[in-house]
Amino acid sequence: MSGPDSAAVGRTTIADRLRALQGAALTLPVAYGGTLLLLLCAYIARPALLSPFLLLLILRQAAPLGIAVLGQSLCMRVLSLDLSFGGVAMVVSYILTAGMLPLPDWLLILLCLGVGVAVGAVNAIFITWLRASSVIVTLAMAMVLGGIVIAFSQFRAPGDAPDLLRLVGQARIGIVPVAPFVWLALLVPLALFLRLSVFGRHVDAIGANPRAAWTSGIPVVQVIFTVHILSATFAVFSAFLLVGFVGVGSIDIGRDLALNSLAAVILGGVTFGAGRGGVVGPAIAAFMLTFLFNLLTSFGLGEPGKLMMQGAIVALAAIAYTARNRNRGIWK
Amino acid sequence: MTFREVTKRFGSTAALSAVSLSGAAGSVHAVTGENGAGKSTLMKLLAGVHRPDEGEILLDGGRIAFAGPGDALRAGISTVFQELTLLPNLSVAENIFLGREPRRGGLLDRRAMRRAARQALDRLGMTLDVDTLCGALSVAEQQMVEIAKGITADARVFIFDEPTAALNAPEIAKLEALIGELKARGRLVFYISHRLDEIFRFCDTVTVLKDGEHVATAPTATLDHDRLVALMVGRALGQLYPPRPAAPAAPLPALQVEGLVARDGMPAVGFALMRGEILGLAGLEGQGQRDIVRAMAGLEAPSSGRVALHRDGVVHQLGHSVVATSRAGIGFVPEERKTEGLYLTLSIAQNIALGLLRNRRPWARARVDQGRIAELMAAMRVRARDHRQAVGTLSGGNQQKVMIGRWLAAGIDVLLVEEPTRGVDVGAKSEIYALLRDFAARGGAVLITSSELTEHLGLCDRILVVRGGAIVAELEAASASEESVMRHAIAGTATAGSAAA
Amino acid sequence: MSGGFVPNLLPGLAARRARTGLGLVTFALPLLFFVALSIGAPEFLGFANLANVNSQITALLIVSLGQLLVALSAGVDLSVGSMLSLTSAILVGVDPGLAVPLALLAGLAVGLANGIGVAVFGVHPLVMTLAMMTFLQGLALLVSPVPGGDVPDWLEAVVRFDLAGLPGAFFWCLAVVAGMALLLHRTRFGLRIFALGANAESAALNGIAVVAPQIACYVICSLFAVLAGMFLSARVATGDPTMGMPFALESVTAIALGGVQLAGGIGSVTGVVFGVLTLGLMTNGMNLVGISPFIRAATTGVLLLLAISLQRRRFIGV
Amino acid sequence: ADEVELLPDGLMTPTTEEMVPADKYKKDPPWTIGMSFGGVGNSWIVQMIQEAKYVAAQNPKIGEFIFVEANWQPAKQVSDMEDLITRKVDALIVGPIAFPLVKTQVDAAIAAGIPVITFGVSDGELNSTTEIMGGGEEFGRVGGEFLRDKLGGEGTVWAFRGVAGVGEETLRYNGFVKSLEGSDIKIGAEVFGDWNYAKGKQLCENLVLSGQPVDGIWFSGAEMTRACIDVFQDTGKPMVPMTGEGNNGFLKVWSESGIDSVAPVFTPGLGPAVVRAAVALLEGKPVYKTYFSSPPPITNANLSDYVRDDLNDAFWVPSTLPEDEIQKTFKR
Ligand SMILES: Nc1ncnc2c1ncn2[C@@H]1O[C@H](COP(=O)(O)OP(=O)(O)OP(=O)(O)O)[C@@H](O)[C@H]1O
Ligand SMILES: Nc1ncnc2c1ncn2[C@@H]1O[C@H](COP(=O)(O)OP(=O)(O)OP(=O)(O)O)[C@@H](O)[C@H]1O
Ligand SMILES: [Mg+2]
Ligand SMILES: [Mg+2]
Repeated sequence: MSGPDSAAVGRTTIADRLRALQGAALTLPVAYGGTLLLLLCAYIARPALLSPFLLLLILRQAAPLGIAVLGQSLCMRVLSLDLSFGGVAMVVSYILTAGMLPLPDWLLILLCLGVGVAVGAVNAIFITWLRASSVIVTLAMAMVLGGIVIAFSQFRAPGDAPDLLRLVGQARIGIVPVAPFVWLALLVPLALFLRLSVFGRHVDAIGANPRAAWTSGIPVVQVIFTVHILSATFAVFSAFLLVGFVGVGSIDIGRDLALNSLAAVILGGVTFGAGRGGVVGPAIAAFMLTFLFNLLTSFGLGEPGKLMMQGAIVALAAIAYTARNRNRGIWK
Repeated sequence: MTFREVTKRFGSTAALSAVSLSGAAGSVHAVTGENGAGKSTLMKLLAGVHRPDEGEILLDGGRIAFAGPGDALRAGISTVFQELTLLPNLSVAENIFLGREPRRGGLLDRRAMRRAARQALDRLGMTLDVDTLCGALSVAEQQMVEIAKGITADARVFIFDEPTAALNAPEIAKLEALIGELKARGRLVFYISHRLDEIFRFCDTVTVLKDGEHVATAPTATLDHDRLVALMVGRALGQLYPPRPAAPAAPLPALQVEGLVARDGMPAVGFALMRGEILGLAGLEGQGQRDIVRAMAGLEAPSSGRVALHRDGVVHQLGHSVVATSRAGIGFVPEERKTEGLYLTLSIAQNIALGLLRNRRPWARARVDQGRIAELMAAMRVRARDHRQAVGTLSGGNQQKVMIGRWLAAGIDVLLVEEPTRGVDVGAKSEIYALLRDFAARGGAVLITSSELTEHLGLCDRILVVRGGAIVAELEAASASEESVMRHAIAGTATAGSAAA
Repeated sequence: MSGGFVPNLLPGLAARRARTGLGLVTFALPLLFFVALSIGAPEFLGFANLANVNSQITALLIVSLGQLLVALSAGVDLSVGSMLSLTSAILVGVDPGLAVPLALLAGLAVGLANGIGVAVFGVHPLVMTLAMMTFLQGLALLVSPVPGGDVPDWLEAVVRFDLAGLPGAFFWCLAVVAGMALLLHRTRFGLRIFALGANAESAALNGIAVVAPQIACYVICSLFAVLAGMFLSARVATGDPTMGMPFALESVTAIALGGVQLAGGIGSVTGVVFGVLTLGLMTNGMNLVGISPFIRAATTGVLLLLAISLQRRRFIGV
Repeated sequence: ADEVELLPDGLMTPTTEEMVPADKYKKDPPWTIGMSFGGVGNSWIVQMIQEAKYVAAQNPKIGEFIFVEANWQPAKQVSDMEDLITRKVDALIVGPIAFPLVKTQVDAAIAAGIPVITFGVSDGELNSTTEIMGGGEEFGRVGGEFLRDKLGGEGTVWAFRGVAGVGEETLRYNGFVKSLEGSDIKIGAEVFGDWNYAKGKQLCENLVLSGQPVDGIWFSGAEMTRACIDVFQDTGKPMVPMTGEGNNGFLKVWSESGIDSVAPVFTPGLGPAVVRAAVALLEGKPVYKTYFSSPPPITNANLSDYVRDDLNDAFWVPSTLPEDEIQKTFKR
């Protein structure tokens, strides 16, 4: 009897290990699988999209979204949201390209960053001190910022982007565009900082239970302040790349940034209120969404078909992901 | 009603292994055991929350399989869960009748609901307004409403999972009477408690679980306190409370409270908390102990008054913010561990590590000594799969240990604890007491509030009795008795004006 | 931050307010607008203008009441705008006899899909409904690519009638408000939505079903969006596949102005009515006072920030 | 009769014999004139509005000129018109998102004795007093015939459309499609670029990247052509014939790159035209029922007459503004 028994033990441990491995794979954010699937689709239907040159260009297109996603994911990790990205992008685009301020380019760029910090701080004041809903505060902020730009510009299209940003937005080293490096240059330090610092632990704590974080003396207000300031600053960087890429100012630049970043963050595995979520998952998701837009455009479905596919794919990806992880809930 | 060989696993932990048990109508059946022994899990099988992996549950000889708590309720099983399940945004009446709201003509009959709720509260001797939202109630009041909810159900089996963890003696007496009534009406009652005296007072039979396994079932009459403890803990337990050290000749103050008016309309209080001592704030439920402690912790801005921390001969006035008090070295352990205390989705290690990181700057490296965490877990005897287990999946008592452990790891001077051993088994209780005593002995100071009078008497050095928000008496714990504390705590009997300075 | 979390002890009235989310500002703000406009714009108090305001806010009110239900269940539905657009497209894009049943059927299907995605599969409501919003917008453009076409006559008649001198929109408002108030405050279903929105886990331990009612919330919300689509299409007398676009965010804004908490379990029909009124008066007021379109967006934003900052909710949150 | 000249230089011609009876809407000045427009968001509309406002401001008989825009929201446009009628404007100008949307309000205004000048030709769908337009099918046809000519009647073209669901956009597209009838040209891809540089650039890049064949591109106007030229240049793809519009930014790129193109003329002078029509009605002067502006397109041959190197990219030709106004707003 002992023979089969011990074999059974051996089998279960291997099976256990397999199950653990499978478990780990299953807990990967949906963006990983989704990206693979899309690449596969492209391989079958539109192999042209998979040439390194084009993949790199898509990566460049994804960079602004990817940077915005960094901010959004930070916000969501402390149970907040930032929907003001569009407004920030408009202001940045206007400051940089309208030529209303006779300042050198580098000063304009600094000014934009200052505006980002200010916007983040104002968002945070409303959200923490006045305890207003972050959805409404940041939406209203987007309205105010966009409105200010409209009031100043009277919808006149502004002029050209600063050369430095055009360079960053459009330049390539060989076939490799520069923009993704800006993305990486922001992503890597942020990921490391969140992983290694006390600040990162505080973010996790607030995400898991803000009330407990508060009663145990974690500086909740400061953390949320920092998060929102970072988020708005990332939005500024995102707008830099957008403006640089487009090359000229545009009134409704970055209009989809807020909602797309939201989708990317959630597809990237950051969940509200679980104190979970990395930085890499959302980044992959940003690439996935951009790739999806390209793929759908290349199918030439027309607007209706494109929108329907886009919606269906995001929904199905999310369902597939959460359905797999269903039995991790409380109800068994 | 019978459990036959039920087994329940959560991932790789077996919360219950092949437990069999039966209870007869018209009896009160106690289930006891250490924290994490599987008591709540066993009851949740019956309440339809979990389904057994193996084995079966029989009710009146028929096998039951509930899809959810609703099914169990409909089958006549009423449960008061260990975790409070009241909805904060529903009124007392609505909470009591949630799931079985009276209707008239298809619409809610709020009048009938309030009337019936009123009656249920009357049976418990409570004078709460049935329209109050439950979010505005204290934990003890919420617990009483839970009991009211459980008792008004028209059920055959009643489950009470640690209903008295937050209750005082008078309320426990009310519950005892009600359970007596249920028994007389031929109902089966399962009763879980870590307060062994209650088991001997209320219950006919007692079942002991240990590590998910059935240890013994016996009539309470055949057991005594020590034998029951031995069954639970698996060893004889020595002294529950650690010995009190001799009072130092010239005690140093740790916290000085002056003219503190915790909330508008409350009297001012003033007292000193000494280094090396454990001080108790005793009194009946809702007399203001909670407000005083929370004002001291900086959670709520007091109307007036000052709290000063003395360290190394220097006096630090404390601002009214939790961030400031915790940075100054004061820790606060709230009574509601689920909502205010713990990060349920984070692991044990992460919860404790957040304590270790208390005073570090945000940009500092968050490296913590994993050995220290393991040490603490061992010292507190946290029963868990490993340090990566999410705190939310621990048993109630083990959660309490993690919460206290987090502060003990944080290198603080003063610990303000609401209900230090809420829901903790006797074995773990003595461990927590020892840890608190040890903390004090090493120069710390501890202030506790507790609904268990014996805890004040056994653990504390000094007891301040609070009534109507004022400190009406200061007693040496060594010489105090339950009677002497109660005399001061109940209005009218104590001579007024004996307030401590 | 001593004010970070308000104590657990709220005496009577304040406690009740804790469930409705109503605050002084909820009422004061529209009232303030009302008074200011009565003084500042001579045409404002005219019957014709008040009737206009009434008609202008009706669609948003209907959508927002649906949104309220979903918000109470701790969700959010961003697809309401596209659902409204789709309704409008269907009304003019298919056989007139089939249009209304088909629109209702679409509402049912969309609500079920949203609800099942959120309640059964556990997808975050923002993602689920955002995806649905995109999908439905595409579908609407497919059904009827450009604005135009005729809304069934009977529907126009049902929307654009006058009774006792009052515009039809008034009765629509009355009906949906009464219906939702009845559902929320006088039925078991309503009470249970408050319960499961506050804490689904606790609600389930109390023995009430949590999945089906949550799905029901999304279904009702979608159906309300269909209703709003029918109203709006009949009001403008034609279909438009992008008609609903602004409604997703506006409805969320309106309920937030009305004190509804997106975290669930807190809100009231009264609050939503006042929230919608606030937004409606803002738009109408700006037209009457003649605020330049170039500073309108900024003005709306500032007013919103002002309104929201006066609410001072109990907890920090979304 | 002394005919009212709405625009000089043959930019505008009546298209019916039918006239509004003189004196029908005659009123004593000062007048309040209200204008409800579907939305703004590109520089053509902005310039058109600016020109309208300029004309209104120059006319001492116009006491107040109220401009409201609906942000492309049908419900808002209906509300806007209701509010204008409630304010008892003396004349109502409406640039509808779509004709059927505003039918009720137009009827209401007419019933209230307010003349309605419609920015568009509704072919009797609306009961407007007078209707004034340019572009439309003619605009699309000019571009289509140019491509048909250049491609020799066969090949694959892409169509860059404007904002989905806007009436004028549909007209242009229909004109384009009609002009291809009977040829072997097929539309390989069709996208909605919202008449916007940034979005046009992204879409064009997507299409180019996915390797779709293309022999020519039709644009529904505005700034999308310039975006596409930039993309072709960036990616080093050989230029194909593209249609444009009378936008200075495009004209500059056109004259520099020397590509083959054509630019249908859609003058921002339509703004002043509708204001002048309103004035004429209120003065009791005779006005035709409909006017249309379809001047000959700009071609490679007469390009140099239009391009203005001293002005910025947001300038549209031909403009009715006096030179000093132009210099003030559009100086580089
Ligand atoms: N949802 C869950 N997921 C994983 N493990 C669980 C879950 N619920 C309970 N457990 C584990 O099952 C064991 C038994 O827990 P249970 O709550 O039944 O203990 P208990 O006897 O009620 O303890 P206490 O006296 O502390 O309340 C514990 O080890 C606990 O960690
Ligand atoms: N999907 C739904 N949509 C709208 N209202 C609903 C829905 N489901 C239930 N309700 C309403 O909620 C209330 C409670 O219904 P439910 O069927 O849950 O009660 P119940 O607990 O089963 O009561 P009983 O046991 O008396 O049948 C009813 O008034 C019903 O009208
Ligand atoms: Mg338990
Ligand atoms: Mg029923």
